[in-house]
Amino acid sequence: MIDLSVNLAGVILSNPITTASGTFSGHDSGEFYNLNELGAMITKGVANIPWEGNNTPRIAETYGGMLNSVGLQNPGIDYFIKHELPYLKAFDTKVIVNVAGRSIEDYCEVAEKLSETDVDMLEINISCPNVKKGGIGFGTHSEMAAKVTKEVRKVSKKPIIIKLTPNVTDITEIAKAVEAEGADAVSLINTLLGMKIDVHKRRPVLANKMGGFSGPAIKPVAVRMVYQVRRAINLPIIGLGGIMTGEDVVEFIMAGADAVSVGTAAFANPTAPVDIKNELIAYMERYNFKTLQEIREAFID
Amino acid sequence: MIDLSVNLAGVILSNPITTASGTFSGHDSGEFYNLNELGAMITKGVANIPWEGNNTPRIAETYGGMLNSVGLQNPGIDYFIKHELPYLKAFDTKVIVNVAGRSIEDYCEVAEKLSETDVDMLEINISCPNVKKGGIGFGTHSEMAAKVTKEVRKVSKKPIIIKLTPNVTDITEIAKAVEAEGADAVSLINTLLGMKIDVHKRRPVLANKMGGFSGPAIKPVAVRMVYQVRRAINLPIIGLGGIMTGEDVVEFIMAGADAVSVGTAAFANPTAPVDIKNELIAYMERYNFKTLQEIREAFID
Amino acid sequence: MSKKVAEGKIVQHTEIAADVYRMVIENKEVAASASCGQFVNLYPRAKHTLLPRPISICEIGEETITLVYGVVGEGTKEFASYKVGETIRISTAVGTGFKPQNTKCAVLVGGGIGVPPLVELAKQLTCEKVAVIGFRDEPFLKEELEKAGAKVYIATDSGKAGFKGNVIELIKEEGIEGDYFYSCGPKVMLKALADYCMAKNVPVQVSLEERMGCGYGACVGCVCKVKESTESGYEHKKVCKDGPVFLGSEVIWND
Amino acid sequence: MSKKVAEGKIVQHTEIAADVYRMVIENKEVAASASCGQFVNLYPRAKHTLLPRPISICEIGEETITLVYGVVGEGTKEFASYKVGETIRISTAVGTGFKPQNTKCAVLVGGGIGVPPLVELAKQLTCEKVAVIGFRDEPFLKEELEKAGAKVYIATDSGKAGFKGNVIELIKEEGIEGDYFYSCGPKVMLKALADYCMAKNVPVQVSLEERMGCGYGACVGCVCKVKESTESGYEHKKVCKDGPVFLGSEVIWND
Ligand SMILES: Cc1cc2nc3c(=O)[nH]c(=O)nc-3n(C[C@H](O)[C@H](O)[C@H](O)COP(=O)(O)OP(=O)(O)OC[C@H]3O[C@@H](n4cnc5c(N)ncnc54)[C@H](O)[C@@H]3O)c2cc1C
Ligand SMILES: Cc1cc2nc3c(=O)[nH]c(=O)nc-3n(C[C@H](O)[C@H](O)[C@H](O)COP(=O)(O)OP(=O)(O)OC[C@H]3O[C@@H](n4cnc5c(N)ncnc54)[C@H](O)[C@@H]3O)c2cc1C
Ligand SMILES: Cc1cc2nc3c(=O)[nH]c(=O)nc-3n(C[C@H](O)[C@H](O)[C@H](O)COP(=O)(O)O)c2cc1C
Ligand SMILES: Cc1cc2nc3c(=O)[nH]c(=O)nc-3n(C[C@H](O)[C@H](O)[C@H](O)COP(=O)(O)O)c2cc1C
Ligand code: FES
Ligand code: FES
Repeated sequence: MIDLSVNLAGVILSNPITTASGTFSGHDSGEFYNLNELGAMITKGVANIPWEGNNTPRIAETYGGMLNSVGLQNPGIDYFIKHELPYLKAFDTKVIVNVAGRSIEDYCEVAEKLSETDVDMLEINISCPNVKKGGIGFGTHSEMAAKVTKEVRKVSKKPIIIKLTPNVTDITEIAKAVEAEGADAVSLINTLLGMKIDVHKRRPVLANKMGGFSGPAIKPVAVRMVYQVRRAINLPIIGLGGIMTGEDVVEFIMAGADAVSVGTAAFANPTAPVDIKNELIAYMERYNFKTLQEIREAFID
Repeated sequence: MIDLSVNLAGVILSNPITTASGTFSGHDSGEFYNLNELGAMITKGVANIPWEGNNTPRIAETYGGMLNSVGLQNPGIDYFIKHELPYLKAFDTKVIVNVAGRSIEDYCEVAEKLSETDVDMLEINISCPNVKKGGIGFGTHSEMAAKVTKEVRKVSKKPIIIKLTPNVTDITEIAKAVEAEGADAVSLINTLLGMKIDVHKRRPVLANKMGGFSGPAIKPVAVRMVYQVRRAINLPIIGLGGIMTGEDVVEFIMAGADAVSVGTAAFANPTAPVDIKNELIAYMERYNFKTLQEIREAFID
Repeated sequence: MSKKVAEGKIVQHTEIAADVYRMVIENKEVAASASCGQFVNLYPRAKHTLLPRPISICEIGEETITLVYGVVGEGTKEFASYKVGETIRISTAVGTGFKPQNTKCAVLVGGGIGVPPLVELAKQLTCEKVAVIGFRDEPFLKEELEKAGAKVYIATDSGKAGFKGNVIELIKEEGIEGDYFYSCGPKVMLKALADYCMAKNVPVQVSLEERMGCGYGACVGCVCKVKESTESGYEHKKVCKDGPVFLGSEVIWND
Repeated sequence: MSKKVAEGKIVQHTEIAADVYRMVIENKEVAASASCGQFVNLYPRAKHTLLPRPISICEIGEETITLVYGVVGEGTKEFASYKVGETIRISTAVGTGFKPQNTKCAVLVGGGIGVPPLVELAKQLTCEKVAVIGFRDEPFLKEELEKAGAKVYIATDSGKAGFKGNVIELIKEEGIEGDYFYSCGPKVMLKALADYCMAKNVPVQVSLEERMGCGYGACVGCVCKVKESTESGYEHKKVCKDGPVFLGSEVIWND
């Protein structure tokens, strides 16, 4: 019997497949597959107040990837807790709420409010490249990353995952800083910062000019960073960035991830999270792996 | 009549197409197309003494891209000047020599020796991720980048292009630092740092584990960085990273590049530099552009 | 779990104008899911093109749907290469389509590659109907609209066929009147028509286009601004789910 | 400018063993450029797979070349789907191949998907020749080697056909002798054979495999270590240009 379970800072996921923040909606993704199949649902970023997000176009396709500049459009934490959370909690899987903020106080306010609910974990997004104030700034400087972690850790009654940005010179430095301040886990990577120009219209494709770059194109960067961070800190890692297949999941696990998130893949194929989970099981059966830990240990570094 | 010429720090290229360092060999690329078609040939990195490079495998394919860990294998500057340069100089195009080093002294020694030859420009690679000593370290810290630039500038009688790495939090900071110390131009981007794991062999594909990530997958990062650097400094820019088509060249020019380099594309198609040049001309004819400057000015920021 | 991506069988595929193709796809589930003004997502097989291509449903049959699409980029170029008998990756119908109102006289206004969804709409409207359709150069779907009982007026930018000019000009020129408008086409046209209808005080349903990430409501990539009594005076609604069809009067156009 | 990438026409394409295909490609220039032990680069059309796939030349005809390849990953899977009549993107021949030496008795040692280049070599060697070929399970190209005049010995790991064991064991078992060896196959086999030949003091030409970037000498991705009187005792030589064939005695194996 294969055991896919994962212990993420004390929270037990039935399997390592989670949904990357911003690429999943309970209602809409749930039209395509049974949400109970997921190890956890990670929600779109939620802030203390409603955010309108950026102007359109917000999406551009690139070679093997895509750009988005959604800009964390969200209805605010109060609406979320009242109207969206109950729906999610009805499923037999874990709920991880992705938290957005423009200031440390913003993050803390959301974390405090969520602490009074039955969500399982918080994922603190200090790395979104699509908001002008805060966001990216927190994730690219160790001191700021440490500070956010410290303050949110103080007020949160839930385990906190800090989501790291790849747009830095040395990601291990940031990872160490958030570990030192009490993060319970880290997730990486958020999107790279990218840009596309329409040479016929002669302007950037995105209204916001630059956007977050995701999809299979970026996987080599993500695997590298998970590998580096695994060797720098002891916290559990959620690995993501370009996962399209079960073998991609194995790649992240071998690099050092405890769980993974599937993002852009769910645009190319709405049932990707479940298909990928089944491919992971097929890989494990083929090589007779019984647990994820065995996969990790099979890696020859 | 279309005028494709480019003035790069006083050196006039007949057209903007150059060959990305490490993806071109005069003898071998010249088997596929007429080298005189190029705006300039940029050579593989050359160091003061011969370097053996890394163990194999040195190459891995990724989704829309590739990794390499060649590690700057090269025969050393003396051999280069004696045996390779005369061959290159026989062509009616410019010669730009890419310079590798493990210390500032290394760079200076090569620059001094090349100053006594008839090469047209030097491209100082402070950004190769594949060498342990130096290389990447110089490119990721403004002070070090500035220092290399300053010292090489002192000894070089040729214009120097500083080649920047994308593996940094803020590339404009590095660009400004090298501009301040007398760089004549910058080229960007070098490869991203990436990794791939073979889940069947259960080990990294590259003997060196991590490698330089190039190809069309990375283009959105390259375009974004050229766009950012163009708005931060006044030096000429050679833009590169994932160029596969003539329209990709236009994208870089609109983002702010003066010239471009074609790298990985020449692996997927050995005549890529010439094909891309012809596609650029076709684009210009279609929209009635007469010069590259007109393309740049047509961009609506 | 009411939605899925299926393999549809291509049973007809013809070029009906320069670079404009009509594809009839057989798949019971897809056909059963469809209503007028909705769209489907087509998934290219080439792995370097990841995102779905949204295409409006032009006609709905028992076991088939008909799409009409223009070749503009890599995805539609790939689709155009498919042969009859091959399969295509296609989603069941998505979005909120037209709400046919059987008023006295409906006016259907289409521009270029926005004309297709008007065909199924025309078929479902039992009232009197007029179609005013504009093209750059070469008209298509005229017969289909006529077969659906619409009186068809054509405008082309080049003047090659029908009226030389745009659809709004043609409407004014011909004095076309109606008590309900429906429209699909380029944003500039939709905006002009919405303004025109607003001035005339006739309702208009408009079908919008926007770049999509997921195509099914998960990514919030495809929004448009709809008037709302919020602080900013609007709310971002999803074109792929709340739309593509909105009331012209509620859309905020200028951004 | 003596090299090019051309469109070759596939005139035969058959599966000759499980997941092993024989493809005959018609293109005058490619055929004219080829010599034994060289390889060609095949270029997948799928855009997410960028790099050329090096495949040894198995046989050279007037206007055709024959390749035999195993399906191992995305590129070879794509090639396997090509039908007779379709074209394939193929380079003219590259690399430095076997140098046939007409000694008294040549021994050709091949392992699995390394057997193909031995066929053309056997055809060109006019001396006595023995082929010792090993497979995991299922042999192929036996008839072709026999037709080229070689006495063929077969080994399989599974023992399903011929001798159960590897080629070196088979050579010892059968007491196969020769005054010149040629080989292509997995590195472990080549190394063992080179050691064996060294001990016997017979020359051996070995064809190496390495991951390639360009496949034509530009990127220095595909090197192997060849003994040289440098400081380190070796030099990195390009498998795609200086090789794939080297003298067994000059290759440094252990890394
Ligand atoms: C609701 C809706 C209905 C549509 N119905 C039709 C129809 O019936 N017939 C038809 O010909 N076209 C229709 N379109 C436009 C059609 O989606 C695009 O022409 C198509 O996606 C272009 O794909 P491509 O790969 O050829 O172009 P590329 O430029 O290569 O596409 C790159 C990316 O941009 C997106 N994109 C490009 N153009 C558009 C566009 N105009 N709108 C939205 N996304 C775009 C693509 O989906 C893809 O993600 C509709 C669009 C929407 C939003
Ligand atoms: C000189 C030479 C001659 C060869 N001759 C033959 C032959 O005659 N018949 C045959 O079946 N195979 C031969 N091979 C091996 C063949 O190149 C690989 O099996 C093939 O490239 C795999 O491609 P893929 O896309 O199916 O695999 P993937 O694993 O998807 O390929 C990914 C990348 O790895 C490279 N790669 C994978 N396996 C190998 C390998 N063993 N050697 C080198 N590169 C590899 C691919 O070229 C590609 O760049 C030869 C290799 C070399 C170097
Ligand atoms: C449309 C879109 C919206 C996103 N929104 C968020 C978000 O709200 N919060 C967040 O932390 N990450 C967000 N991300 C980043 C993803 O969670 C993920 O880190 C990234 O896309 C890389 O994974 P992928 O390549 O599998 O998509 C978003 C990504 C996309 C494509
Ligand atoms: C095989 C290989 C070798 C390279 N060697 C060098 C080098 O010696 N010096 C250097 O500055 N850049 C080197 N590069 C980086 C390229 O010049 C270029 O910056 C990078 O590949 C991005 O461009 P591309 O996507 O068009 O390949 C190398 C790249 C590749 C793929
Ligand atoms: S395209 Fe993703 S929500 Fe509409
Ligand atoms: S593969 Fe590029 S030099 Fe051999």
